[in-house]
Amino acid sequence: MDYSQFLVMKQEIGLLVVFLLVFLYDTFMSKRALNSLQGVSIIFFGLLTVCGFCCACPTATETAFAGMYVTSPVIACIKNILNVGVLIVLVQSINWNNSEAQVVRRGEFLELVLVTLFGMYLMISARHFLLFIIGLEAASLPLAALVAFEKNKYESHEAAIKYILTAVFSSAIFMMGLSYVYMLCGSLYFGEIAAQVATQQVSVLLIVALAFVVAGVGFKLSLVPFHLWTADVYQGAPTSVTSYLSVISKGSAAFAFLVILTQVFGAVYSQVWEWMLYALIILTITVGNLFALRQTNMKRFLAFSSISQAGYIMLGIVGNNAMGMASLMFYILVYIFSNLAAFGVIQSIENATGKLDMTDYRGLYKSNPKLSFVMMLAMFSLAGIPPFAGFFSKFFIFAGALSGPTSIALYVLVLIALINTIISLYYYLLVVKAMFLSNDEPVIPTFKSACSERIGMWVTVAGIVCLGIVSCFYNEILTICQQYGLLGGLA
Amino acid sequence: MEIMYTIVALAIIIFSILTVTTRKILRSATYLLFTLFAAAIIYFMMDYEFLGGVQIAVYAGGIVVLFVFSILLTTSPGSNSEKLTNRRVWWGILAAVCTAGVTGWALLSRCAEIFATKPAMADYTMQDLGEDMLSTGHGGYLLPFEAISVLLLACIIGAVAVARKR
Amino acid sequence: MFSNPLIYFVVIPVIMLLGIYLSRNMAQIRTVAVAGSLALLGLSAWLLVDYLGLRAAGADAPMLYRGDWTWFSAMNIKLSVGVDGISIAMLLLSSIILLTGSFASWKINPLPKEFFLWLILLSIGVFGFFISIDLFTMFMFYEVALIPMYLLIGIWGTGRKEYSAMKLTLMLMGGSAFLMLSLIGIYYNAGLHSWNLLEIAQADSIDHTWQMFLFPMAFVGFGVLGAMFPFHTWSPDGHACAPTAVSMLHAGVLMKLGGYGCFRVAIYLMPYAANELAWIFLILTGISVVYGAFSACVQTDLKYINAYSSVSHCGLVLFAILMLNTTAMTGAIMQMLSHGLMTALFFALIGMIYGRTHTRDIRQMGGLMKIMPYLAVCYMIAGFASLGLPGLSGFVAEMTIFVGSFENTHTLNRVFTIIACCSIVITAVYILRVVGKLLLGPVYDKHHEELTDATWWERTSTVTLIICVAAIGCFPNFFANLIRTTFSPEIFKVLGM
Amino acid sequence: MEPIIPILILCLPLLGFLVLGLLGPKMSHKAAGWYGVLSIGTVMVLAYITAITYFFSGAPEFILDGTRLQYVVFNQDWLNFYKDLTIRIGFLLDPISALMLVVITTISFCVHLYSLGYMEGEKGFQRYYAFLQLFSFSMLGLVVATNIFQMYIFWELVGASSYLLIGFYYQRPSAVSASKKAFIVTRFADLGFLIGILILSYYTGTFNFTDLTGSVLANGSSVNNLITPGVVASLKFGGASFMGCSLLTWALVLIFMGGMGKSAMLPLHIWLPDAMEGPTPVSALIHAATMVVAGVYLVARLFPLYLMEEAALLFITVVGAITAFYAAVVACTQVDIKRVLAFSTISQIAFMMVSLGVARPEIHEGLGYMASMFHLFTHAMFKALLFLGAGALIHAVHSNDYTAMGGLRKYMPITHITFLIGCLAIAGIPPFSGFFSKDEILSACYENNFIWGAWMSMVAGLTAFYMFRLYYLIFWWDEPDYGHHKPHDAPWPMSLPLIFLALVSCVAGFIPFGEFVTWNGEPYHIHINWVGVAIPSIVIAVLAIALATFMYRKKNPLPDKVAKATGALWTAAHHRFYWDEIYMFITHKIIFNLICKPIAWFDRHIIDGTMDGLAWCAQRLSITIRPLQSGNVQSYVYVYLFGALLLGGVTAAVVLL
Amino acid sequence: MEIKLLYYLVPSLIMFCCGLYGFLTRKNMIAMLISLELMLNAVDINFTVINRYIFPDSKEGMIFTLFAIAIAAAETALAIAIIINLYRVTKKVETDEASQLKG
Repeated sequence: MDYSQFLVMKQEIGLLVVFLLVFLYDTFMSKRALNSLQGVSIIFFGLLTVCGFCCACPTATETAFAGMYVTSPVIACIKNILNVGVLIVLVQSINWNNSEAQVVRRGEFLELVLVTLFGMYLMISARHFLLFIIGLEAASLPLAALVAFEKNKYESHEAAIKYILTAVFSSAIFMMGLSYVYMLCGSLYFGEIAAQVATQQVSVLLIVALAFVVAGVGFKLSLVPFHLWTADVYQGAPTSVTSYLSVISKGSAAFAFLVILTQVFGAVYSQVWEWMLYALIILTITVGNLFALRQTNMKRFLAFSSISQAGYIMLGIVGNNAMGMASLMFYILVYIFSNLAAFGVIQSIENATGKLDMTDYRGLYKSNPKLSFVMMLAMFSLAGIPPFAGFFSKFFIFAGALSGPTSIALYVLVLIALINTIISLYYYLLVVKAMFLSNDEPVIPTFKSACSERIGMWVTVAGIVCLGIVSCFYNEILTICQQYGLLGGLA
Repeated sequence: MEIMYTIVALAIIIFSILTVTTRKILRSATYLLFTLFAAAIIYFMMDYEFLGGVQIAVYAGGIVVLFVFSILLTTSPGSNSEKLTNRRVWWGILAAVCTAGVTGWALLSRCAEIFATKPAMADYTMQDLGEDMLSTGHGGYLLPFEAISVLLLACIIGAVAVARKR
Repeated sequence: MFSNPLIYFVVIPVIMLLGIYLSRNMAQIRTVAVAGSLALLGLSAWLLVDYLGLRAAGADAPMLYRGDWTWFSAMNIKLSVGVDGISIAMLLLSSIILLTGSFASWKINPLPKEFFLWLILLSIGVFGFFISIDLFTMFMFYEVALIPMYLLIGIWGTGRKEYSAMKLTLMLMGGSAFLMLSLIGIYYNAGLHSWNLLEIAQADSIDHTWQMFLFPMAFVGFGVLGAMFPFHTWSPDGHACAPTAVSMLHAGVLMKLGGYGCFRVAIYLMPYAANELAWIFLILTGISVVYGAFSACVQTDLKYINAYSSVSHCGLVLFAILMLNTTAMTGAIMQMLSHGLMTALFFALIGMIYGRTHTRDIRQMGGLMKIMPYLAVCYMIAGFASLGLPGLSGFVAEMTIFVGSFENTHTLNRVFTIIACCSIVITAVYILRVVGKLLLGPVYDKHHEELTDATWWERTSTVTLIICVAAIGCFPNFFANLIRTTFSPEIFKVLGM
Repeated sequence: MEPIIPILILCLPLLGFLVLGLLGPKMSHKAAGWYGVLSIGTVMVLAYITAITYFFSGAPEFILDGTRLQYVVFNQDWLNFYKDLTIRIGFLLDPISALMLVVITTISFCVHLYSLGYMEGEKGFQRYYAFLQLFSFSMLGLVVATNIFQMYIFWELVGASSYLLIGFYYQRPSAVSASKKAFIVTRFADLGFLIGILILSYYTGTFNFTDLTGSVLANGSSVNNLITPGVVASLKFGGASFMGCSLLTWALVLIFMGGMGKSAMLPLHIWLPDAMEGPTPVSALIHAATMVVAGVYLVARLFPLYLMEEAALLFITVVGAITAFYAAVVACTQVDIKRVLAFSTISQIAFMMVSLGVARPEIHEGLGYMASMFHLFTHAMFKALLFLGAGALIHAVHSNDYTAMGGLRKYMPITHITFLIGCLAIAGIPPFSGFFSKDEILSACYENNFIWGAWMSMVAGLTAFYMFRLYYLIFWWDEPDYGHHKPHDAPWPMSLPLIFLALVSCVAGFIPFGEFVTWNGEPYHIHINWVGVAIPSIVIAVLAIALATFMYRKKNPLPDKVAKATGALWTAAHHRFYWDEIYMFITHKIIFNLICKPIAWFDRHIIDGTMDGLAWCAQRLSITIRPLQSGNVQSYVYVYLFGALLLGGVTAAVVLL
Repeated sequence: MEIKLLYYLVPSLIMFCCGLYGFLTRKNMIAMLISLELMLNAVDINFTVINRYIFPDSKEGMIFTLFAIAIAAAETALAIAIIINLYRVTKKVETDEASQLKG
């Protein structure tokens, strides 16, 4: 009964403390003090983020609870990346939260965001499936409530229903798969399962169980064909929630996916899940792109874009090595900034004018040059155009995918992914086209976006511009990954 | 024991099917309750009395009641849901059969395990359970225990936020 | 880092970007643009002189002004710069065209500021590409150069600009998709943990089977930008719709990135596969040469004519590169220079004519020689350069290519050399067709008679280009030697030459 | 020899071009004209000095043991390809280049001077002189070329300046199309030339004439006019052959193709008649005296090589003979006096070609070669004379057609006399120069083969006939109504060149040409074979003139009757045997409509269509899979479930079965 | 007759598939949730019996079930809250109705 083990979980504890502080502040403070609720929470969370970078960062791989929980510089790093993303999301959401319909629920918003983040932390750090499931549920169930936050909008409710039903269904499938894994291995500790998988012969049961597990996590990551909820939910959810869903939730799931596949089923890499992954990646990228082609609602459009981005993220797992992992993390980091920049603009426009359709963006450059500039940078970064960060992340993710033993199949996979970048470039350029090329009179009048939104945009733009060119981010991530890796393997 | 098993197994199968086929939704909830009871009996048969108890208390006592309330809230009592179209039914059956087929095929690949017989088990008392729940070592579940409390709290907050009128 | 002169090819444009961003009116924008491009031109001219001096003093490294600054240390990606004669020639070309392009867009409208911002971003890509010898950096600059095209054509273009801009961007990006795969493949298969061109070339450690796989991708990747048949269709539409300066820069410099890349990356790093697979691309580029010329014969839009002509001429560049011998490659690089200058001249003139007559259809113009003799004479000179009149740049380049190509004794190469030679006749046909219809003959449209001749900035732009075209045409040996001395033996050691 | 004079010979015209071209618009007509005349005058003097120095100084670098040598005055590297394959810009002095220097500068000077009067007051006067200077520069560069590539360079430049000058009246559509035609046809021929050069240079490893033709440099080590065995071996290309002919034959024939284009040999002759759209002095300079003989000059330059391949020489002879006859026949039926002269030119050049083709040192010590060069020289003089005379006529009556002329002998005596001298010279009546050169050609033909001799004699008769037909129709025949402005002789700048050229035509035949110009540099003593060749040909010429006199001296219906009587033949000849129509058909119907247009269509619809089609496919596919996203959560779950099952099932099946 | 592990797994699988069928075919969202409970319960049974039969020495399966029940409860509560929320807006709890977001 060594309770000091909790101290290993510095980041989780810190997050919980922030959560509780916000919760208490929200519950007990006077109405006037509540006006500064968001500021206070952001300060708290900001402090936590800063701590995550300096004092809460482990210097080596540390485990707790008999290996049920693990943290390492790599894991701390991904958590920090998520923290930064959440911080931006929180900043961007200030204006929306202060809107009349939302103001009563802003406390809940903050709390739910923090608690889902806690869930994601658990997903990332868990080395036991029970803990993992709890993390997964903690990361998805409160999100359903968040999706339903836009009370006076029907779409929000529909989206929430779709989200929670598919989420629960997928967790049922996931747990079904898990039960068979348990049957094969007799344990739910990752390490023990991995040992068992390595010694046993590959059986149909393992493959089916693995498929179910992949489906369960793939759902969070919205891999095709487990993705169909994504677009509807992204469209229906409040924009702040959508941006949170699209980057943070996706980023954490991607890393968790990496952990599960490499740490638990690493032994059957080339026999089983490499091929599954190929199929999923090709499907995800292609189908996501094809759907994105003809979307006009900006949020829905970004939903499909994020699906295809998920496919690219998966390429980092294909490498099955530290290089791939580093690329994946870097990709997530860049993706967070790029996508949040796009959502920042969408949100700002939505809050000011309520317009969400791509046709409404026509001629935006004439009325709001700065917003359209940010949007353009975001689109370029998502499309992987240098010198913006997206280019670097894409390059490294491809390099990561190919860093393993060379095989033609891998090259073909990457080639397909690369060809898909052309389709994606097409639809990203559609947005640019609407904003810049259109000669129509702008639909959206000139307006001044809120201070918080502007801060958010500046930060994301700075990220888009700097993350790639300034090499230390990727260097640092790759060094950490190569040095520490995850628990066992992947070093 | 065998008789007990047969009854329970039949109950599970029959009530499961009834749960999803009956056109009265309230009955559906009721059949679910029976299924859950049957499951609880299995837990007892497995010598996990506490689990059986929890099953009855939480599922039967909590969840099903929740269902009944919500059903009463959203549907007029006694109304039948409209008949399902054949297409819908057959697709559902196809999906179920496929799942059963794939999973069954998978299960059959592991003959050694699935034809295992019930071995003896050391007594597992409530105290052991309590200690496991609070232990931090191998086979200890303190962390999940704490984590799920956060989850439940979050769900409460979420449900409150959703359910709030404005 | 800043002691290396090459870095200023990127620094100056960046400063220009800043300057233009801070500019308040058109005059300031022009000042910055012209001053910056003059600085670049001066820099490249100085570089040329200094380079020759160094070479004369016995510097025999394959690349001079080498500089390596680690960038992504974990991947061993560096910002490696270095130039040889070829790169210097290209830098010179780029800076000349940037300068003339700035003059050509003297009165750009609307959004002049944005226009110049994008134009200079494009030039950053171009300059960066030519000074880099690190595959990653090179590729990055390559892509930097591609994307501003979309906006430049889309916003300031004419005609079906949105369609063309999209098509151009997507096709070029398609090429670069292949390219990216190939570069990563080269990195891993060379097994050197280095992205440095020279090191990879020196080690020549890429497995032959892999070369056969990677070479076509690299060649197609760059070949798309070099308008290789059948990936050339972006060129007519894109050039036709682009604003003047963009057409100039794109056809004049950007298309050269293709040829340069094919040489620097595809052939230089994978000589074995180049030798084995050259025939495939020889056929394609040979077709490009004749096909582009034939297509140009029936076009009626001036820019389409010139675009197809570019397909033909750039086809010749790739064609010559594939001959895998020094002479032909020298010719290829000279053709790049020559085509860059004269096509820029063409597009500048077309832009100027279009700015006056508001049509590019040769059927609706005629007798411009009488109305705007200056522009007409310039157009004629450009035409003569294009059809390979001695004394202008086209001739020396084409002759070097033909002589070099004939050096290759394979029957296929010979046959395609002769087919490519035919292009000189077809070129004459379409050039003279345009000259005859557009410049000569009676004035077609009476309204045109009031039009004015070139303004001073237009004269500056065209005269600069004509002087360069004539300089190459009259003193080819200087350029040929500059280029030829660059082909250090190690390039050809595997080819057995 | 100091290179300064040769350099000046080349640079002064170039400088003239640049000065007149760039500063021309700022100059007055007079200044520009006189600048041009002075510039070319200086060049003429310098060229004479050079030629005289070469022929008469007797310096050992020019002549050794009675053999004239090739002397490279300077040879500057211009563009190096590989090894010794270098284009050089140099100045080669040898008998033929010295001859050409004289011819070109003389005619050019005459034309410059003549144009002062002819082009007076024309718009673009300065431009005209600039182009003339450019042409002179290019032509001089061509003849003094030290290597075949330099020749090709100037060859192209000559073509371009010809293009510019033909299209001088650029507002006239006919001039524009004529200039285009001239350029493209010669370009097509140059393609052959280029490929020939490529083949030749690849296998011999050199462009230099001195290496190719085996003559030696004066400062070289060996005095040897024969080709060294090594060169022979490399020239035979190790027996390499293509389609049954040796590569050397191919190379030579292809190179000759370039000559065919420039010298308007059948079937590449079609541009020359049209080229008469240019100002008449230009026709005199370019399309009669200088540029069109470049083909002859080219063959003469490479003559030792041609000697190695009888087949190539035979080809030249056949082409020349056919062309000579064809052009002579056509000339009999033309209305436009410049066209008549143009076809006459074609025919005469063909004479020179035939002469080269039949030249065999083993038969007659290179008589043919000498005769060809001799005829080149005399023809340049009298044909320039004829053209300039025609220019004076056109200047006077403002029409090109003889139908607008007639009886002009009264009004334009100087023109009349000089034109008559020209006609007598070309008809081969002694003592005019044409007689001597043509006689040598016929001798050479007869000595090679009687058939060639007879054939060419017949052509010579035709020549006399059509020239006098022209003469009579212009100066006699019937006088049309000239109105108030009676035609009168041209002003002195135009008359002076006429008189000068007429004098030259009278006396040039007495130059002992063989002493100066022979294929191997050794002197050849001309002796006229009076009985065998000269007398018969004089008789034929006189008979032909008599016939012409009978038919055309006075207005009579005979010509029309003859035309009716010969019917189809006359019409065909009048239409130049439909060559233009055939070319029109090939270029427009076949190349333009069957190649260019389909390619353009293919490009737009197939290639481009494929690219657009890919985009369309993506869009279609996108719409096709749209039902997947039906909005119903249960359908999502179906996809999810089947996805998971397939993922597991298929993987299991693939891995384990 | 000895009761084998399979004899428990088969009813649980049938239960799971029934839940699946219900989830896929029922129109009422609450009925769908009920079906989901069947699926989750099937998983619970699986864990329990597998634990008891194959790994009697560890408690992992059983404890997993314990937690799963808690999770299921949380899920159900939240789902029902959302359904009722939707019901308040549209007065409908049919999935076919809630399919306006699509494409």
